[in-house]
Amino acid sequence: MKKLINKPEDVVRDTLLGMAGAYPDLLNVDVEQQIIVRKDAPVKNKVGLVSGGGSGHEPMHGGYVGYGMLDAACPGAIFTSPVPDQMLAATRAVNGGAGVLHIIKNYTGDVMNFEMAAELGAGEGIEVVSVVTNDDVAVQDSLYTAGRRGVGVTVLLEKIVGGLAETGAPLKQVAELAHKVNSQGRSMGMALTSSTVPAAGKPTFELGEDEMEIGIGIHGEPGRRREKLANAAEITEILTNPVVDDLGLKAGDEVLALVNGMGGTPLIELYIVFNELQRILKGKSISISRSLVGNYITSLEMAGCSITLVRLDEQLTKYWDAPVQTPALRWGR
Amino acid sequence: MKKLINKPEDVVRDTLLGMAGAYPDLLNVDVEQQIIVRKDAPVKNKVGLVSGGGSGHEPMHGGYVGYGMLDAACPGAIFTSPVPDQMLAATRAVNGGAGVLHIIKNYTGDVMNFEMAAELGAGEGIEVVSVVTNDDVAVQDSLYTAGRRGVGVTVLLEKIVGGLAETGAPLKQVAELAHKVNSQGRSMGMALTSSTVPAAGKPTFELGEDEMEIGIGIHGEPGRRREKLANAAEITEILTNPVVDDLGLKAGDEVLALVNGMGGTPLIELYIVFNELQRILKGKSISISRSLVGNYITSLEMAGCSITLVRLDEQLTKYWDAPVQTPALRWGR
Amino acid sequence: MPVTNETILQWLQRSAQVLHENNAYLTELDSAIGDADHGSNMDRGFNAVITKIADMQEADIGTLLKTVGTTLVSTVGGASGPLYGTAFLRAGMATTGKKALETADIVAMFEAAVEGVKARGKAQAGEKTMLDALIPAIEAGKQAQLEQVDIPELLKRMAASAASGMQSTIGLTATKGRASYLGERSVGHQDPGATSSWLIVQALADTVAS
Amino acid sequence: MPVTNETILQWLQRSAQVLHENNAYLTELDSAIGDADHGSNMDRGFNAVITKIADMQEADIGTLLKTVGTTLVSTVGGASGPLYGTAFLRAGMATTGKKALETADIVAMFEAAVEGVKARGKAQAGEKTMLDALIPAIEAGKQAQLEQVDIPELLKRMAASAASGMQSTIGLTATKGRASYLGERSVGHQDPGATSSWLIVQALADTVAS
Ligand SMILES: Nc1ncnc2c1ncn2[C@@H]1O[C@H](COP(=O)(O)OP(=O)(O)O)[C@@H](O)[C@H]1O
Ligand SMILES: Nc1ncnc2c1ncn2[C@@H]1O[C@H](COP(=O)(O)OP(=O)(O)O)[C@@H](O)[C@H]1O
Ligand SMILES: [Mg+2]
Ligand SMILES: [Mg+2]
Ligand SMILES: [Mg+2]
Ligand SMILES: [Mg+2]
Repeated sequence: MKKLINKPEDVVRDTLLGMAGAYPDLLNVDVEQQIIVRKDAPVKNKVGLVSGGGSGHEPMHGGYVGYGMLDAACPGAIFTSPVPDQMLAATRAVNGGAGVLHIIKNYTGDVMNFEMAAELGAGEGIEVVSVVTNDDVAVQDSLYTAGRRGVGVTVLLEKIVGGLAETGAPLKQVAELAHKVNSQGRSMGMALTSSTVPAAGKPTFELGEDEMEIGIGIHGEPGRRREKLANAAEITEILTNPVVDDLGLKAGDEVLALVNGMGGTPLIELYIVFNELQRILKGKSISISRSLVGNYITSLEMAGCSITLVRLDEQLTKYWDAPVQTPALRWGR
Repeated sequence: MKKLINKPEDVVRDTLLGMAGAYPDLLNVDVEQQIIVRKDAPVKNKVGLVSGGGSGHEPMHGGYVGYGMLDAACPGAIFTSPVPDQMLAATRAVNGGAGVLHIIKNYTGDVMNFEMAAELGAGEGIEVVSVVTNDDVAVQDSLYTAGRRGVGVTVLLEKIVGGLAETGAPLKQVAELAHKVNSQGRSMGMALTSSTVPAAGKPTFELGEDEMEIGIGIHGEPGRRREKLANAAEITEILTNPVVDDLGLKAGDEVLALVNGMGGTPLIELYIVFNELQRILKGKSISISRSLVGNYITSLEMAGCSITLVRLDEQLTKYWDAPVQTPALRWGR
Repeated sequence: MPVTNETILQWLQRSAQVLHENNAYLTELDSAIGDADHGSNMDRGFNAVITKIADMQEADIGTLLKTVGTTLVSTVGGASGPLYGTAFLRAGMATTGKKALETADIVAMFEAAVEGVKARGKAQAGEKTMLDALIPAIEAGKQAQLEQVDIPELLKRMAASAASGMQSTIGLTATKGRASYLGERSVGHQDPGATSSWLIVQALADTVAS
Repeated sequence: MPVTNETILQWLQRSAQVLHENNAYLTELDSAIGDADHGSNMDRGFNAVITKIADMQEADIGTLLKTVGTTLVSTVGGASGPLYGTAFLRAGMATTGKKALETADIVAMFEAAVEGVKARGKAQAGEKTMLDALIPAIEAGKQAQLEQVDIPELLKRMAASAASGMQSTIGLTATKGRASYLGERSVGHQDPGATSSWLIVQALADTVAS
């Protein structure tokens, strides 16, 4: 295992200390309670946005804390959902009197831990509403299974919903927009290499020089199927078509497109994938009116990428464009 | 070789097409001439800032084109200096009447090609001044060798000098500030893995599971020496101490610190390195008053990092803080 | 001879030790069909438990087990944190105030724990989870209770059933938890949570036997 | 028999072919002490040259070589682009208007080229660069001229000296170009630019011999 770390058990703590030093003007990092909170929290009469999940997905979620996006993030151990104590501490810290929205990626662990935190928060008289993202079309949605994973849409949702929350909109409306963004977005991902969980010390799976995994999530797990390595054009087709189909995108639709790197893939390759994506969508008369290319929801040092499309309308575009000032996303201020 | 590309010979073209689509509001990308130009170029009476170098270092330099930073970038083939034709075309495109500054990283190829372009530009009556960055303390500076490489300082210089150029300052003053930033900055880098040049198809060097390269540049080349793998704290010491010594940093000095990933190292590890850096500098009573943590000057998918420190004064801080709006760096607008 | 609070303390210590020893093994199982963290999750949690209960020699079993539950909830995270946390919390509620457990208490304690896991995780038998070790264990426990065997024998049978339940997960397709994302590819691998469940039940059987 | 413009065209074509065949080899040499691009740089450049000179059967040698120079400058990049570009530009200037080269012209052409490389790259013999192939070649050429050997023999000797100069780079420590960053670690590796220089000189010798 080759990593720029000290001890595996110190990874999260060292990261939080690093973030605290890197963004003293934006973040309050509570290393003891393992939460990252917006500097000016709680913002009075603003709905507090809390998200969280295992570490190893940086910049998600800690990098999205700040004006116009999240009010707090709770990072768990690597690939491990945080515990209810963190979520409760974060919920308390960002409650400005207008209630708190929990943004949860659909994983059994995340859902259960947030559930317990919400119960505890409600017990303290804090109004908490939860929204669960489940945009990964690689996994079939079913009432009888754990359902789809929450992946790339989560980042875009945090930005868009953060934009609305900043206007002072009530919790109900903020939650509604969150559900809407989730319903309008889909994702699919692939891996060229495995990642290595520090505590495990070796790659989660082995992949041959001419193989790739299609339909991966963000926890370094193998995907839905293993295929022969293909080029960027073919890979982009494999990822884009199920997203377009499942979302029912039609000619004339406008989308926000995220080409996301899994952590170990350099930007140059993501631009190449973005170029293939725009070619494919152009062929379907779908226009990319907003886009994001980079490492936004990662899986440690995994090489690979995911594609997320969100169908845009006036409202979504407006709040996507609204100012944001976080470590990882910033514009308009 | 596992990469999200089509054919090796199409990598730069496909990347440029991707960037053109991703930043239609910021950039004019001329795929034929292989140059990336600020949307509103030439800006009248503003010194035009042109940089360039081999591709494979993304987001450098194309990602730094825009308000408050570069006016144009010329990407060469992977790890290969661009040709004078590109530089000349870029120089023409950004000449708003106040002259053009060429920002050149100190590599024999870059220096010679820019030299030829400057001669051609002068022949057309465009006033061109060049500044060469050479901040890599891994390489000993000597009149009898090719001298030090230009690495991380280049990014910080482009931002700071871009801030001054935006005020309409004359070419002489802009060039002076560029020399000043270069003289106040030093860097050192290391690699955990090699990168693979697409056309070569295999890693440039082999490194054992328990080895690392110290004193690398940004072209995937081996470093000054091979050492036994160490932890983040030790690695950060190895990189920081020569930088501090060579720059002659003293207690009370303020610095801008860049912890830069080489492309394949995830952000979480860079935060850990940043934490070690702040610990080390604190021990020397040097304060980090500005910082940047992320992948800013990369070497394809190489895993590893570099550390750059620039001694700050009021002037440098002011132009570092000035608004910037490029694909990769954005604040204040 | 009933199971005393002292036995329970020993059980928890033995569990912590066994989980620590099997950290790499559990993570390896989780690598195949999950995210390679089950070993470190359980190790971290039971390590915290050991610290927490260090001075609880006088506590009753209910208090002990509830402390284990809240500690696991607060330190494990992931799916296993709330699940094992709820299991121990419910086990603690079923044994409130007791300093010794008879056969019926033991069966009731496990039944409460398993019901807690079912409720928290909304899963049932056959979904390739820890329930596939725990449900056979509790069934074996009830049967043993009917047959009026002694406590060591009852726990031995529960552990044996947990073990074969755990092995049965190899043939199952996961429909809950992270392994469900793999669909058919989850077949052929033993579930990590079923394995840690067996280790914990086995630890009790071994504690009582020795 | 003098070297005609037709011979020069054949030489350029042969050079392009040889550099293409040695693309991977040159890149491998550049991987050891540089950035793994010398093979593709030379291949890209000479491929462009071939296209550019396709219709230049009637051109004089000076025009031909200057076209090669500007094409290399415009398509190669890196260190080798300006260096080889300047070399061919200067060679073209030394042969302006000529349709045939005698022994003295050939020596003068190479001398101009090598002086161009020295001026552009600010390097000299012994720095582990292409000059370590080119300088011995031109020295052998001058010596052969004194000995009044015929052109094929002169070029054969130049190529042989380029080859041994190239081999001598293995023992040298680089002080110019990218390999200089490696310091002592550059020793033991053959310089890629010296190798491509030898290939080009050898291509001329082979063209004239056949
Ligand atoms: N809904 C569920 N009900 C019961 N057990 C479950 C459920 N989901 C997951 N599990 C168990 O949890 C185990 C995984 O735990 P762990 O790896 O610690 O958490 P995570 O899956 O969040 O990484 C699985 O092996 C399975 O036995
Ligand atoms: N200053 C110099 N003078 C002469 N030749 C040089 C000089 N610098 C580099 N070279 C030659 O250029 C070769 C490398 O060319 P290439 O790999 O194409 O460019 P780059 O080094 O920019 O990647 C070296 O092997 C060396 O022979
Ligand atoms: Mg997990
Ligand atoms: Mg090069
Ligand atoms: Mg797991
Ligand atoms: Mg090279």
